[in-house]
Amino acid sequence: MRKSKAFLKKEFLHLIRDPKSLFLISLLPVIMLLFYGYVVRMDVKNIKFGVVNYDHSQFFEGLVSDMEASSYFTREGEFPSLKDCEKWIVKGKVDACLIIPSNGYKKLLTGKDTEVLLVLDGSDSNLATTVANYFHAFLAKFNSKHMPRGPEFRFSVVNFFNPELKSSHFFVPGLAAIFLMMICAMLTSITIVKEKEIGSLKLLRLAPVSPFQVIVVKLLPYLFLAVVEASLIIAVAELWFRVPFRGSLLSLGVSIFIYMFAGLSFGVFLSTIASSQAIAMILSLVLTILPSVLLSGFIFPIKSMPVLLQALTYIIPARYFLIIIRGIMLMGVGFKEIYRELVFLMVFAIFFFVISTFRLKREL
Amino acid sequence: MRRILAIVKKEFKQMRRQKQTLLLLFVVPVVQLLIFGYVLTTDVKNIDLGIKDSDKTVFSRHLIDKISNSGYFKIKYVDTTPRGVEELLKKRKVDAVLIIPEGFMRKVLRREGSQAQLIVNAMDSNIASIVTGYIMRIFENFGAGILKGSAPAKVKMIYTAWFNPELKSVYFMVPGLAGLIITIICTLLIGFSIVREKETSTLEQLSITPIKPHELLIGKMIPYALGGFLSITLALMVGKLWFHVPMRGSYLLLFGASFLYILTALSIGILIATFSTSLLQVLFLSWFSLLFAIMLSGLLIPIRNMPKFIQFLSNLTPLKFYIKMLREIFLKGGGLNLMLMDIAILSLFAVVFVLISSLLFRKRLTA
Amino acid sequence: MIGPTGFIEVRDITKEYDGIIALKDVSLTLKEGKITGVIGPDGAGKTTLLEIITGLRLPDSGEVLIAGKKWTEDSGSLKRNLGFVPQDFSLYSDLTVEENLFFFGQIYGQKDGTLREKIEKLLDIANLKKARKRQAGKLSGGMKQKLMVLSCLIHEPSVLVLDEPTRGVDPISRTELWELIRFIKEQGTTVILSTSNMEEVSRMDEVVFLAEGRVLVQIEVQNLSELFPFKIAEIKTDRVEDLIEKVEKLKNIKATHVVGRRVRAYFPREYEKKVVEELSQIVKGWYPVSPTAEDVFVYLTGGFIGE
Amino acid sequence: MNEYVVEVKNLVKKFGDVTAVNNISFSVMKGEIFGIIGANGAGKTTTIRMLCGILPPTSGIVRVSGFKIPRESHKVKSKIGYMSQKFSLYEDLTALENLELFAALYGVNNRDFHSEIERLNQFLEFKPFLNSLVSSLPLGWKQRIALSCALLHRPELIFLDEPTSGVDPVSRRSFWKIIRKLSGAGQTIIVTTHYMEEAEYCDRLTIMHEGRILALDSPDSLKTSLEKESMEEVFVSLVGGSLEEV
Repeated sequence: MRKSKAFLKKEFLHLIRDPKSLFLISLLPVIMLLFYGYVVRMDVKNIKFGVVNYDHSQFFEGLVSDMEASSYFTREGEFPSLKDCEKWIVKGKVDACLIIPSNGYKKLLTGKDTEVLLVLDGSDSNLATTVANYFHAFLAKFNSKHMPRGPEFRFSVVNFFNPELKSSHFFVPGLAAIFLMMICAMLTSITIVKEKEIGSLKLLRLAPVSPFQVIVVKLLPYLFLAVVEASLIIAVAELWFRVPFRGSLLSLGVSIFIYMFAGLSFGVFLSTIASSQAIAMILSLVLTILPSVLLSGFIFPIKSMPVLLQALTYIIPARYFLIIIRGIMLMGVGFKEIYRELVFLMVFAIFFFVISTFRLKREL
Repeated sequence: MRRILAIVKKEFKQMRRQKQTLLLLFVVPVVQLLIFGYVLTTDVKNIDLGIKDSDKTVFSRHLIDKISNSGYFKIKYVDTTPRGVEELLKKRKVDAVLIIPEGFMRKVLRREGSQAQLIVNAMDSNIASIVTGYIMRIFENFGAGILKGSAPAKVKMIYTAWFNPELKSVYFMVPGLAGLIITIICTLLIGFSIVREKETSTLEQLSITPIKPHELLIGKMIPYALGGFLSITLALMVGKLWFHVPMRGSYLLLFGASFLYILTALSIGILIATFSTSLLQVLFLSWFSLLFAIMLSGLLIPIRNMPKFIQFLSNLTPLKFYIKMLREIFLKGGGLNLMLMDIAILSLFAVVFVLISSLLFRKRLTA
Repeated sequence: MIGPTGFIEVRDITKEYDGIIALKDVSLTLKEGKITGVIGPDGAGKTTLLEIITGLRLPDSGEVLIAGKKWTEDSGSLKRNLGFVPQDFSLYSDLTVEENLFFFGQIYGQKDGTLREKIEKLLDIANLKKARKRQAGKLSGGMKQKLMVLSCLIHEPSVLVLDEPTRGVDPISRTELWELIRFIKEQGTTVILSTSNMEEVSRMDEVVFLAEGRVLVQIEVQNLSELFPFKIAEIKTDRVEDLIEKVEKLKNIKATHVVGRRVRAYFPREYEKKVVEELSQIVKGWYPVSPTAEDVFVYLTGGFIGE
Repeated sequence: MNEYVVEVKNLVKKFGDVTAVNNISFSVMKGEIFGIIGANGAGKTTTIRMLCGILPPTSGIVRVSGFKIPRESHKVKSKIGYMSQKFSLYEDLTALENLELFAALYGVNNRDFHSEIERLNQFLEFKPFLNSLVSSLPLGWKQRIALSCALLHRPELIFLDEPTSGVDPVSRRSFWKIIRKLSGAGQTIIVTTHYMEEAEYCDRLTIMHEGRILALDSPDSLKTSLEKESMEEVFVSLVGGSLEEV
């Protein structure tokens, strides 16, 4: 116990003596959260479109001005023909061009459907898909508002958990998963390898302290740091981005704790294979942060990946934590729904903790 | 000239002996492209759709077949009320539930105004709107089929996507990723190589020989520029042959733009190396600049959605302009006249970064 | 507890790294309370030997006994009685002198009260009292080195092992370090240290010459010259090259070595008379000198045969 | 014979508030082995870097091979050779590839290169190792290759920065034998070291401390005038007088 206290004191002294890093470590994620909370947006606003209107009826003028009024679309200009608009599409000045056929309104009056053509810039496929969807939804609304009602084949939509379809609700809790992994895995592996580099780990090994003690005590300050970090991130999410919080704080706390334990254990494990701080950093980038961003479902849906990559996602802690944190915050789930994810994180954490204690004992 | 050549020869020999460099040059572009090409897609597939069919008519079954055949959904029949759906969503059994009420088809045909209900887990707003869009299209087509003349006239949409009619996101991603790969390779490799020379103090040894700082820099840049060209060629070959990304523009323009960008990326690498004394610092700084570039270059996230201030910031990353050009050359077959502005900006970046990095490098070398 | 003898026995140790032999059949017996130096150039296997003695590495074959105990049997008490200053050790540079010492004392389970007294004493001995509040990273090279030794002394080990403590240290700090080491020895501690600096041999009780992973010889320092079969004549001159040419022509001179403007001529003892005669014909003044540790080492590694 | 290869007058170098080299003056004669002795941070390396023309002095006059520094630094570079304590070779190149590189950098043409390799091989005997990777060579051989790289262009002046640390005594002796031969052939050698055994090998030396020169003479005269047995004692008595541990 005395020895552990000595250790703890030393680790905290390290943290305090380097106020610049401490500042960076604790505030950077919050700044990045604010930054990326705005940057990472998949919902599209201000779709720029051009119009080629061969119809000239008041009805279709109305359609165009309704579009503009919807806040999703911005009209960039009217063109006499598609050919005139072509250049704008190629240059990327407009995302889409709406072509309204001549006598379109007359056709409607005779009871026939009128087809308008939307020419999209498919080079940005994501954007094009979204634009098509938005326009579709817009038309449906427009029709029901302006056209006589008849037999319709319709469905109503209920958007559960995020009725306003705010993408920040989805991404902001996700960022927590990534920042926590970064702090836990990268910082611990680097600080332990640093002791390897300055040779003090050899002395610790010769001292009558067990590797278990060394690990636990090295981890504690970072655990503390991560807890502060997690609270800051949640606070920013709640107070700034107004992400709903529907679950219980207790279940979130427990989950974060287990997730951090998993990250820390993996960080220690990395430090037992890395021989220098640079290598520790590369390893933690490649083995923890990149997978946490790419393969966890943070932005890119796991379900759309090829089967092989999907299989790979099962060993990535962030995958499970994303399910947990989004579940708790947005869906209000409790332990009942997330216990399997928690068990996996526990197993992951204990597995690497045991392995690294073992490796530290043997190798150093 | 002889001295530049000597440095070039030396760098090539070192590259050949350093396995990790070769790995970075040859394997990383291919692997990265293969993995990212598949991962970095916002296409949504395999949506778990729960269906509660209380109608149980031929029509409703036909509708479900249509949905199932669309290729986007995995159908699960569930027995639930709208209230019970929440539980299903929470347990992640399904992503959305379509509830077809009793007598739905009959009522629709009799114009009694019944409607189905789609309940979506909208946590991921992007997925939610895509799912809604899919279902909407299916409903429209289906409705048009069965209601035929009896429905009122309305405005319908047909669309065509130029340059990428099937809206494959891989077409969009591959050129962007090629730009990213070049950034990683050029910036990191030259940064590493310079800092390694600092650490082993061979750089000091070089500074004592009659070689001039600019000769040293040119000598160092040539091999890595070639490496950059090689890896981008490799990446683009994978894109063309594996992902069948169309190449519609001119190769000359492609390599011209790449040349400008490689020059910029190498200069940034040199700049980072002049500020660093260890590999760790190089890594840290390049990771930071890379993150900035990835986020703000429009590689993944549309720049237009960002706040004005951040949109302005995005102009500071050269990668943005390079990726834009790559996409235009590849998919739109854009010619020189279309991208004069981008070329000008990229050239400006290249000149500025080359100047700054060589000035600082010279200063550090002689102090 | 380490027993009353405290001696260290190294038996037939062999260690390979990736097929390269670091140590080959090394056997040593080190006496209690003495300063033993392990001398050899870089790459001779010094660090490996010391790390095996301290239990940081396991040998491929052979064993180490400290006071009759093996590392594999009783590492707990051995650990408590051993201090080691690794070559690559460089303290926590962001902690102060005191904090470093406190930390190392505490992880050996020492109580704060006694620890404070001990630190006081050690700082006094090493003349570091005024620097106690300074961060270790801001100390001069020699002070850092002293602090490193202190931090390994804080738990009062009965065996202290130092790996190249004087590497890269200027003569003044080196003298101070040696004073510290001498003090430690006087406390009854057994000291083992390595160095590549042959000049330091005179400060040790016993030396082990190590080259290419093998022990060339283990001998008490006072008996060192007995190993050397040659006598040495030193001649001062302003024209070194001319003199060497002349001296090397003499039949019985086995080798020459130039230090500045002095030429040393090595000849077998039994030819002393003849050499004296021959030398007096070509030079005016010369005088005999005794062999240095470097001379002995060069002789043992076969350096004189080639010349 | 009294031709000065290096002349230094009132040389000062400041880094911000810190004065690394404080008003030093000395001259080195052609063919001399000149030592600069001092602890880490005494200003040895800074002085050498200024003499090499890679660090501009704050004030003072430096002349190397008749050229003014820093104005004519580029002319000086081809006249000097430099070998540092770390034997700054490319570890992942072979010995020969290292030699070729430095030959090209110094503008040694191909024919001269081969004859130069032959000449250097006569006393450095590195031929058996030419095609080995430097990383696989023992320290003593790295040292020889590094020296060869510094000698290829037949410099008038050779800087050796702690040239023998960690090298085995046999290699060290043959190394100094080579240095002596070079000096005998008229090449000037400037050595920095904090090893007192190396101090003894110098014709003349200066002892530096905190940027100042404390003494400048031949090792023997220093010992006689201070009545000390060894250079180590000379150093301790000179530097120790001005040194108080803080």
